[in-house]
Amino acid sequence: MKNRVKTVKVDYLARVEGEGALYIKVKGNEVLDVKFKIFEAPRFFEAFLRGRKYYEVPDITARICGICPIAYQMSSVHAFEDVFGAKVDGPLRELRRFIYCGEWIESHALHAFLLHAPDFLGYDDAIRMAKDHPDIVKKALIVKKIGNDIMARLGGREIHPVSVCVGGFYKVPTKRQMEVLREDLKKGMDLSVELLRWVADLKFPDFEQDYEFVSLRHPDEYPFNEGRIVSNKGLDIQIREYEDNFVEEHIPYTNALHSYIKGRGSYMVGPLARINLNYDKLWDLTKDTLKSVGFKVPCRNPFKSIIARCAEMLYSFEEALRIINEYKEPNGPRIDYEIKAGRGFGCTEAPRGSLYHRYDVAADGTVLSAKIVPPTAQNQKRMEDDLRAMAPSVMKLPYEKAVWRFEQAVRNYDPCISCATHFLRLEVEHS
Amino acid sequence: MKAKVTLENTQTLEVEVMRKCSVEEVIKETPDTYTLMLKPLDKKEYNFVPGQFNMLYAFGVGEVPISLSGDPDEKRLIAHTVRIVGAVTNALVNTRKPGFIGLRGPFGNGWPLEKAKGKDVIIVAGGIGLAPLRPAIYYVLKHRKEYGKFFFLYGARTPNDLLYKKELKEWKSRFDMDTFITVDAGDEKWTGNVGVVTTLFKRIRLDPDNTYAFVCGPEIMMKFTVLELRNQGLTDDKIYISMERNMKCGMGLCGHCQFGPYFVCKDGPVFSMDQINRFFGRREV
Amino acid sequence: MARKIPKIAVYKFASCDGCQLSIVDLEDELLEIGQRFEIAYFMEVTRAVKKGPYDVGLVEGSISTPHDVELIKSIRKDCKKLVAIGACATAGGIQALRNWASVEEFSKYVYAKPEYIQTLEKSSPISEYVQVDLELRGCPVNKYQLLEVLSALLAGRKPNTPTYSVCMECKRKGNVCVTVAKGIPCLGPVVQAGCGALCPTYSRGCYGCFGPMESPNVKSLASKFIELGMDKKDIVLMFREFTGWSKEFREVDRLIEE
Amino acid sequence: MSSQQKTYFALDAEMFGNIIDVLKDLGYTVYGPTERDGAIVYDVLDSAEQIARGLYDEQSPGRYKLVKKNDKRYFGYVVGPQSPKYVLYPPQHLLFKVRKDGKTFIPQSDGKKIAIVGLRPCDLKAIEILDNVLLKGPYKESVYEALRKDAVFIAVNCVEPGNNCFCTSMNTGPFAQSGYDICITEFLTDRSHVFILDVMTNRGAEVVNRLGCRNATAEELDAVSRLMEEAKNKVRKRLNTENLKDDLYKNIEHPNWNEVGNRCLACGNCTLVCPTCFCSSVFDKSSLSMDVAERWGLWDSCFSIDYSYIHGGSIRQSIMSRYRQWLMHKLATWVDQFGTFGCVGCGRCITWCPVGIDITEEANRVRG
Ligand SMILES: Cc1cc2nc3c(=O)[nH]c(=O)nc-3n(C[C@H](O)[C@H](O)[C@H](O)COP(=O)(O)OP(=O)(O)OC[C@H]3O[C@@H](n4cnc5c(N)ncnc54)[C@H](O)[C@@H]3O)c2cc1C
Ligand code: SF4
Ligand code: SF4
Ligand code: SF4
Repeated sequence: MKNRVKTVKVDYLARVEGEGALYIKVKGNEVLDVKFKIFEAPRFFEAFLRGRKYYEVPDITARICGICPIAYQMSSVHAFEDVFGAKVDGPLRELRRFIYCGEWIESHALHAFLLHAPDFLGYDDAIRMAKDHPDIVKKALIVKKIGNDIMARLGGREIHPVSVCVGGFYKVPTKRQMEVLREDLKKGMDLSVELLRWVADLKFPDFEQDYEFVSLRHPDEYPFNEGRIVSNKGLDIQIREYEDNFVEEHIPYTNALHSYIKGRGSYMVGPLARINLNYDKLWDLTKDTLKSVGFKVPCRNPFKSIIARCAEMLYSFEEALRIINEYKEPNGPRIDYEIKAGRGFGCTEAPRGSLYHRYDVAADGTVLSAKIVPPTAQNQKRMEDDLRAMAPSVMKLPYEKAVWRFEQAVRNYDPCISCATHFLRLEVEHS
Repeated sequence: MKAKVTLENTQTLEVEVMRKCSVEEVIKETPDTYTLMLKPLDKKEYNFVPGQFNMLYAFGVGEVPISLSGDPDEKRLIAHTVRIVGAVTNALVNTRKPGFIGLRGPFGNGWPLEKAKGKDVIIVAGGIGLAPLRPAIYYVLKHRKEYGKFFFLYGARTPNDLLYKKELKEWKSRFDMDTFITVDAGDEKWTGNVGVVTTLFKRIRLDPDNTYAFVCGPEIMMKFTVLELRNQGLTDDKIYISMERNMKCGMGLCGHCQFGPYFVCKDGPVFSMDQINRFFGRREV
Repeated sequence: MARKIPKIAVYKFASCDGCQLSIVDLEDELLEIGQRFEIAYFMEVTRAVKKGPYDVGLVEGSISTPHDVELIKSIRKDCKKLVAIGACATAGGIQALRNWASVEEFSKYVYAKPEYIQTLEKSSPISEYVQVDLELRGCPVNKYQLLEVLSALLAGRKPNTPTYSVCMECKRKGNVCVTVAKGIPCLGPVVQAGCGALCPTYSRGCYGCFGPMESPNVKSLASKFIELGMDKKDIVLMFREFTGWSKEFREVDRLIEE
Repeated sequence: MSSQQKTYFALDAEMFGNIIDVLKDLGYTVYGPTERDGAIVYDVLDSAEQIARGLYDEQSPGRYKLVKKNDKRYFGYVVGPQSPKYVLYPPQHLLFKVRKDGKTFIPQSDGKKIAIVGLRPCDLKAIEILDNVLLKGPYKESVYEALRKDAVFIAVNCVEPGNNCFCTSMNTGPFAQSGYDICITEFLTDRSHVFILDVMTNRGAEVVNRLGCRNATAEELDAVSRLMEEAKNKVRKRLNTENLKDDLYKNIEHPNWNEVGNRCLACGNCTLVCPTCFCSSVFDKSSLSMDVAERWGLWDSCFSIDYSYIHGGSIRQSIMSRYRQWLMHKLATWVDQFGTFGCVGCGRCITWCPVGIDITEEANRVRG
């Protein structure tokens, strides 16, 4: 009786972006099998990027993911600027951080309150949760809306905005247009403090792992677009060295690859990793609020990623307000650059973690090859490791609760499955 | 340039812009066509001449032109016969109290019933085209002595699609008018004529110098009817047809109903053939 | 008039999630949508699943695997009204770029073990497999159009989703035409309105994410682009982006050569 | 410029800004020509500083280009993509709101009085034509009426007509004949830069009085007359309007309609930049709760399929027939409807047609 084989199977994982499934098999304390499957259809992005013009790439790669289009646009424009030797600085660089703030706010608010929080309180979804906690859901929606508003102001729309391009933007806002956002941002900042306090009060399962956290790190700022790739276990490399240090493993049952660090193993990217590695670069209000709720780094409980997410949301408001304060209208919407042949690398911090792009370009700006490694692919191995580690104890819970807990553990990572399947060399099992 | 308006900073609209009506009665004419009896809630009298139409508004759905199909002497209830073809007509037919229908009108010119006095009259209708002609029939019958011979030709797709069945029976039984009815396709019970409405012209002889013709129906039906009338010697100045075009305002301001130099809503919908023969029947005008 | 609350289901095929996310991006209306509709199936938002039949199904994504084909057929049976949302569902999406290449070659390039790849030759719009009641264009859909579809559904109205050109919106907005004033190639004249003429507003040419307008004169516009000094090859690339597989844009290469 | 008993005023260029200030003082929202995204567009002016000075436009079919010169001329360009229609008959406007119980609300006029500075003679004529269409029939267009009612027009005579202008053919320019409150001629030489003001109405006089202008000298008036005579000769594009209407009616089935139908994009640009095209449509909205509904008006165009839709299909399916509707309306049926052409020869439709279709050429081809 005691050593009966128990399995948990979730055919369609809800409240994640894309289509995934879960399969866990346990016998007593022995975990027989853990699979986090991604069965989203392959979309061949790298293949059809070949032959396209470099200036089309930010628009095309944005379509890998509707939740974090800015991340795809940013990683790709930085990669091409790397090829062309162009350096975007001053107000244009600030605007890029600004629009990224919008994406973090929007994405973090979405995940924390509409996708993840219902888990902690036992609701199927946020709309049902809103019946009992209208205040929180409404506040989160307001915050989310402000994030979307930033994107829409700068880029025309919140999903697949149209203004980002190599060298800068197609059009930049005037000082006046930026100012218009100020009141909303202040309001969003206040609400974020409340929301952060609220999530910090949730009940977190006791679960810690010795993670290797990976993210960008920049000497002067909390990382968005630039920096070195570092970890808490001694990794410290340039973006262009990414492929020398990270490898991807073919796993037969999933449409996504498992990344690991050469010679070591799985690792975690995303808000929790970022905050653990860059806590010192947060602005004061975020730090103070974290302190007041007793959040300390390093934090090794993945369920608390929701706190990290809300802290980054708050930070993004602080940062966005700083940018508005200091904004000077740039001389032109984009800098001049010379198109030339070469290879370029870009890595930026998508809401879910580091997003790596590499391109080869011909002299006329035609793309020759492309490689894209999204955060969810990087986290996938780590997610399974988490599931494996918690399986024996979770399996002791009643079946429904166990299923829910496993799902929640996956949602800790805010996996974006649409992203995860759109990269190189994925494998689908013939049934 | 977008005006942000809330209910509070606006003022009440004058009733002549849109009169609120309740639906007092819904009469099923055919499986898809219903006659709505509307009562203006402002209780003001409503006057119109046969051939005119109203713009009817269904709450939150839209507004469409619908002919007046009732007796012009009936001032209390306003009749419209509506065929359900899309969203607005569907919503109109399904409006029940306490819901309302918004009414603007009457618009348009109407049939030249005065001009035709002392003359013979032939009315030719196809399908729902009978709706704007029914008031004209009522009128002629009510002033029967002021007109000469009175022919009425009516065609529908099937016996089931015939409108106003009770009145058709009455009109057929009258000796002071010649009523001919046909259907494109009969059923087992149908003993009347079968064929398109133009086939009925074999059965009549018109006095070309002394006859006014009023025609309404699908454009293709009107085209062939006009040919038959000309065949019988009628000149274009005596042939009147009612045109149909897209309409948004009914007041000649939106432009949609243009037909050559005319705005169907305010210069029509009734036109004499000599007004429009240059454009009528031409492709895509 | 206590109408019954319509049951709504949201499905996903090959896509970026952006169109269904647009529903969640209706922050001001989301909770009310939850009241006016019974959200019976919407995996991205809820774990709860209610059985069909549904009054409306919103379908995102293109059909690109054999499994998709089976699924969309059963979805069609489950939904009284089926609305295809977004460029993927209405034109095959960006992933339809494979449709001009050999999938085999693509698989070889992308996958280590191409023989494992289970996918169709083409990425196709929903309407290629089942009858669709309404198509909502855009990559992604415009969330206000989405809202209009939902409220029109409740009101029994025909949704206001115009099929004329982007230029109409562009001009109404008071934009300066980028093609005429700056010589920037813009697909606006042959592309369907709905986005609010976004790209020209941001000083760039429309790249066609709402797909062909009601009567697109692709050939005439392509000759304009040639006159502006564009390469024929680049013109083809321009039409072949997010809605390139739409019927009207599919054969742009042939039209240019004529 | 005829000068019988009429006083003309002169205003030195440095003082020009006062016009804007005076208008603002009198409570007007002042619209004027400013530069945006490479073209001259109407925008609300806080001061004359915003007026696009030293800019000239080069126009040809399907092309528009602003050129900067090093002078301080205020009105060196002719017409841009927007016409006064944009201000007086906004592209999208709320018509009414209605509650479920039938209580109806219309937006209240905010009492805003509009002044437009820098209108060209052709635009004045276009407003006259719009008045004719929207206000003089059995019904009035209330949105237009409210904005139009108290509007003040400060027009500018064209001393340098554009390449696509054919106002002399339509008898609408290059100098204003009527419809303005004040009409300005800008006079710029190496030595002087003045504006000669012709005042037509009391409202215009009210403005001029506050400006404190001097009377124009005889030499100045002479010089202006010469300028305007020259301007007339500079309008090179022509459309022969003699028998035009009848010629077009006769040629409803001319093969050229198909030819131009192959080039026309049916994008609608021509109709939306046209200062007289008045067609509009409506759309209905309702709240999710179904408590309130709204009806909005917005500019439409005879180039859209829905425009002629009736149950069963649109009347004008082919692009050819839609182009024909447009041209025939402008140059033939309009005459029967309203007694004038629907075209003022401003050339906007030629410039802003992405493929450069030229109404004057097409009209000539069809009648030829
Ligand atoms: C002068 C006149 C009198 C009419 N009288 C009657 C009548 O007595 N009874 C009757 O059943 N029908 C009549 N019609 C036709 C009626 O207006 C259309 O059937 C109706 O507009 C269809 O609207 P819908 O939304 O239900 O259908 P849809 O086909 O969904 O139409 C969509 C929209 O297109 C426009 N539209 C469609 N068809 C027409 C049309 N034929 N005329 C004008 N606009 C149209 C409307 O704005 C409508 O909302 C008349 C039309 C005209 C012009
Ligand atoms: S910019 Fe593009 S959409 Fe706008 S009017 Fe020009 S061609 Fe049309
Ligand atoms: S030309 Fe066309 S859009 Fe312009 S007023 Fe005439 S019908 Fe309307
Ligand atoms: S004439 Fe030119 S501007 Fe007008 S609809 Fe045709 S292509 Fe567009």
